[in-house]
Amino acid sequence: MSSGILFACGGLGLLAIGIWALVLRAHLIRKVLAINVMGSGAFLLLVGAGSMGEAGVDPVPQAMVITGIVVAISATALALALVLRLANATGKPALPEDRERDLMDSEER
Amino acid sequence: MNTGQALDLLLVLVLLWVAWAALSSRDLFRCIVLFIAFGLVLSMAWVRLGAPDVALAEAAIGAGLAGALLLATWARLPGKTEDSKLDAKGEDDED
Amino acid sequence: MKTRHAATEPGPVFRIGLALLLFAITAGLALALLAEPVAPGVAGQVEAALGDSGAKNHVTAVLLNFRGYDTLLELAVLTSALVGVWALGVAPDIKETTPSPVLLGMNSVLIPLAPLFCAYLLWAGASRPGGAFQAGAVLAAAAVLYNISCRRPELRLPSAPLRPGIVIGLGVFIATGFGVMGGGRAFMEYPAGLAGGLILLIETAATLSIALILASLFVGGRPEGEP
Amino acid sequence: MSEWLAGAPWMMLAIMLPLSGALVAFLLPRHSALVGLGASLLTACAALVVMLQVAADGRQAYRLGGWPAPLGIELVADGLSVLMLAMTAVVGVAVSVYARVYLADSPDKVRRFWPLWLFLWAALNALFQAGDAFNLYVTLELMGLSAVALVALSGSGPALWGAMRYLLVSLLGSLSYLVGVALLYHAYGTLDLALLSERADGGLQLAVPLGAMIAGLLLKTGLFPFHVWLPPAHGSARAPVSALLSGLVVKASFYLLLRLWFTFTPEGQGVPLLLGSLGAAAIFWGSIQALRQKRLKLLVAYSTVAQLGYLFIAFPLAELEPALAWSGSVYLALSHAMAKGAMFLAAGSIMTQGGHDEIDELDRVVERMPLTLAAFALAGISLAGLPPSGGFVGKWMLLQAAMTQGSWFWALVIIVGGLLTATYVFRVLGFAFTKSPHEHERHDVPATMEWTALVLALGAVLLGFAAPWALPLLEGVLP
Repeated sequence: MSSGILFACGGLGLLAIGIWALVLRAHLIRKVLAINVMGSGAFLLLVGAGSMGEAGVDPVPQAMVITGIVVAISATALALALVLRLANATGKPALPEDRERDLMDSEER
Repeated sequence: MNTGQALDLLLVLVLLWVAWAALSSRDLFRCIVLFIAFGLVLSMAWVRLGAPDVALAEAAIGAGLAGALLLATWARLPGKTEDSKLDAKGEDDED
Repeated sequence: MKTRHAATEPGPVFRIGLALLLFAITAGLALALLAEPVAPGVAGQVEAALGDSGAKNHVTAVLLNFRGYDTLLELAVLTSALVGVWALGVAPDIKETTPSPVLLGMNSVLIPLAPLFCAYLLWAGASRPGGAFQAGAVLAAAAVLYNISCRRPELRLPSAPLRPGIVIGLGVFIATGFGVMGGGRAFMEYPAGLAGGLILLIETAATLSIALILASLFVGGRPEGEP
Repeated sequence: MSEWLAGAPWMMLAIMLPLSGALVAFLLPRHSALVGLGASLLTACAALVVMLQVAADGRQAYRLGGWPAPLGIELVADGLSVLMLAMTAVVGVAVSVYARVYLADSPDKVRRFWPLWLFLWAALNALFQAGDAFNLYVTLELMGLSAVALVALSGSGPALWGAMRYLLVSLLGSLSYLVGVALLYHAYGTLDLALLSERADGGLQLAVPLGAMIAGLLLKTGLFPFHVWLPPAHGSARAPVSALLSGLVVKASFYLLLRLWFTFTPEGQGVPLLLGSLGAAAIFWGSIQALRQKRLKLLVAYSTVAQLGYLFIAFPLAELEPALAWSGSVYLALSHAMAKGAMFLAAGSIMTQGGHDEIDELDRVVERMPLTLAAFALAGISLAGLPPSGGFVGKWMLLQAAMTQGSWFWALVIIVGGLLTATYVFRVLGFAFTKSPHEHERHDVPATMEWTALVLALGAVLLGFAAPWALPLLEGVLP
């Protein structure tokens, strides 16, 4: 099954897109989305690379990805709870150095 | 290149495009909805990779619950006027 | 407003630099990916040991037996995230809303179906796709649906059994790990004949905890009155 | 009975005891302090028994689930692991005793502190004994999430954004590590570190994943210039939490970096030189920033940035003098954990006493809390590397490694860094003896808090005498 390499490369693309957005977007929810996209890229790389050989489907990367998905939702939930507290405390869902930046919020326009 | 591989290529391209759109749209609500769509496309990718267990987990947790969490946080951000959007779009987590 | 933003946004030089850096990183990773693997994965060994694992589904066998310790720590991650969210403060309230009748109608069908689907996933996980995490997520999704379509938006879980429910998954996992240790067996070394039953026990407890934790994470804070 | 005790799987217990303790502490919030303290003592005992076992019989391994390595997961403890376990046990017990008193004024915070801290301890012990690359990823995440939640526990604005930034950095670092794990598994078909070390043959297949993992860990360790997240997080958390973060958590990612380095022994001189230079830059930048801080806890946090730099000086020096350089670096990590823990605890006592931590308003604090000031000064002695402290032993070994190979530049960095450290420590001590023009509120500080900091600081100084016993443990671990 040679599609593995295709998905693995797609995973690399997702990683790059995620880092790009993580660095450039100021809004914290967007940063959380970016981390999640990066995580999905890493998972795709794991399983995609695991199914590149002729040996058939390897269950170990799949188990690792299920573990990874649960870890990702845990981190996302904690991050979002923090974003909410931060936004309520400071009025803006952004880190202090980014408060003046364009948060690309609908009401910012 | 056979049909299966063409389909896979298409899937990867859609996946990258949805990810890009979810991270660059100016409307945060749209971003989150696109992110949920991203999770659903990704779970199709897991099916194509022969990983139905991962596909189920991705659809239920990665797209469904993460999406619900994101929408709830978005609705609770200060300065929101329409909280009802949360309910209008809450169905995305029923996978 | 616009001009002030423009002054603080990263400039084009920064963006081009970042793009080049990302291109280099991606290219490096791709080169490593395309190199010929030195050794195959452990798929063959999983296949060979599957008979003793107590599960017919390869992924379940890896998740709950061969690499069960990873799954145990992963449950700890999930639990610690909830403890962290609860430590941040009480749950924020959502303003009362009137959900659409379509949603209410759908929910009256979907919510009763969720426990059924959950039970199926849990039971199917031993031999077919499914398992504790998917089942727990479905149950949590039902709770979330109930939560947002209810006229009183707060998910009023009675707080007394909430904590035991949250820790029971990890608690049963650890207790089973210790429980099988007699007769020279290691932590979490399930006896071959009992493995299937023990895995189902662990998964059932884990499903309950995962559902409660995910639903509580959606609520976004500790219930009123919890310390 | 004693045979059964000796045969008990202490390595596994060192992880499962704090984990179970966290669950019980969460389940019984009203008794969490009691449960937490009990679990802390048990965990520390388990860790010390593991150390004694390794000291007596050498490397230990434990098969979880009874499955051998490539299929299952093995716990592994060698000399380096047990030194880290012991460091965690000593600092952990001190912080537990301190926190029980320090947080007593807000019972709710106590209840939230204990489960998180025990989760963190379980993650640390699991990380130090992990023999599996993916299992290490899970422990890294458990450590990161519980540490972030602990920072946010203080609830103040700066703590919240410190925690948020810390979380983003921590997740980015773990993901970078995970990408490395994915590529390693793809290339070598196993996640077991021992097997990976046998199969890894160099080339791009090894260099790229190793680079990704090391980059992620540098981010999590906070090496200059990736340190920007560190001072806000460490400086704004509650004092016991700061002690844990600065003393233990950054050491855990450094430990993992060393472990990977020892497992794969990458060749080439470019990366060690780069790491060493960044370490030197960290020493200067961190020290200068520490000198410029107005708040005591931020000064101590910037001091962490500087002292972490020392740990990386070993990389270029290990080229010719591996034994001296690595032992020096590990010993510095141990003594920094104790000294920095003591310093943050002392800073917490000072904050409790005066209600603030402005350095130039310390207002003759030495008269009111001589024990705490003694703790701060003793910890400062170890940080600056004066004999007979543990810091002295570590820096002396690094210095020796530099001198024997004639690397005067590194020797100079080590010496100047020590002088800078002494300067910022004395700056604090100076204000502690000076009367401030303003009046400040004064509160009583429980004696337990003062004594815990002092005992930990004394430990950091006396650690110098433990070197003849501790350093042989590292034989056979270092490349």
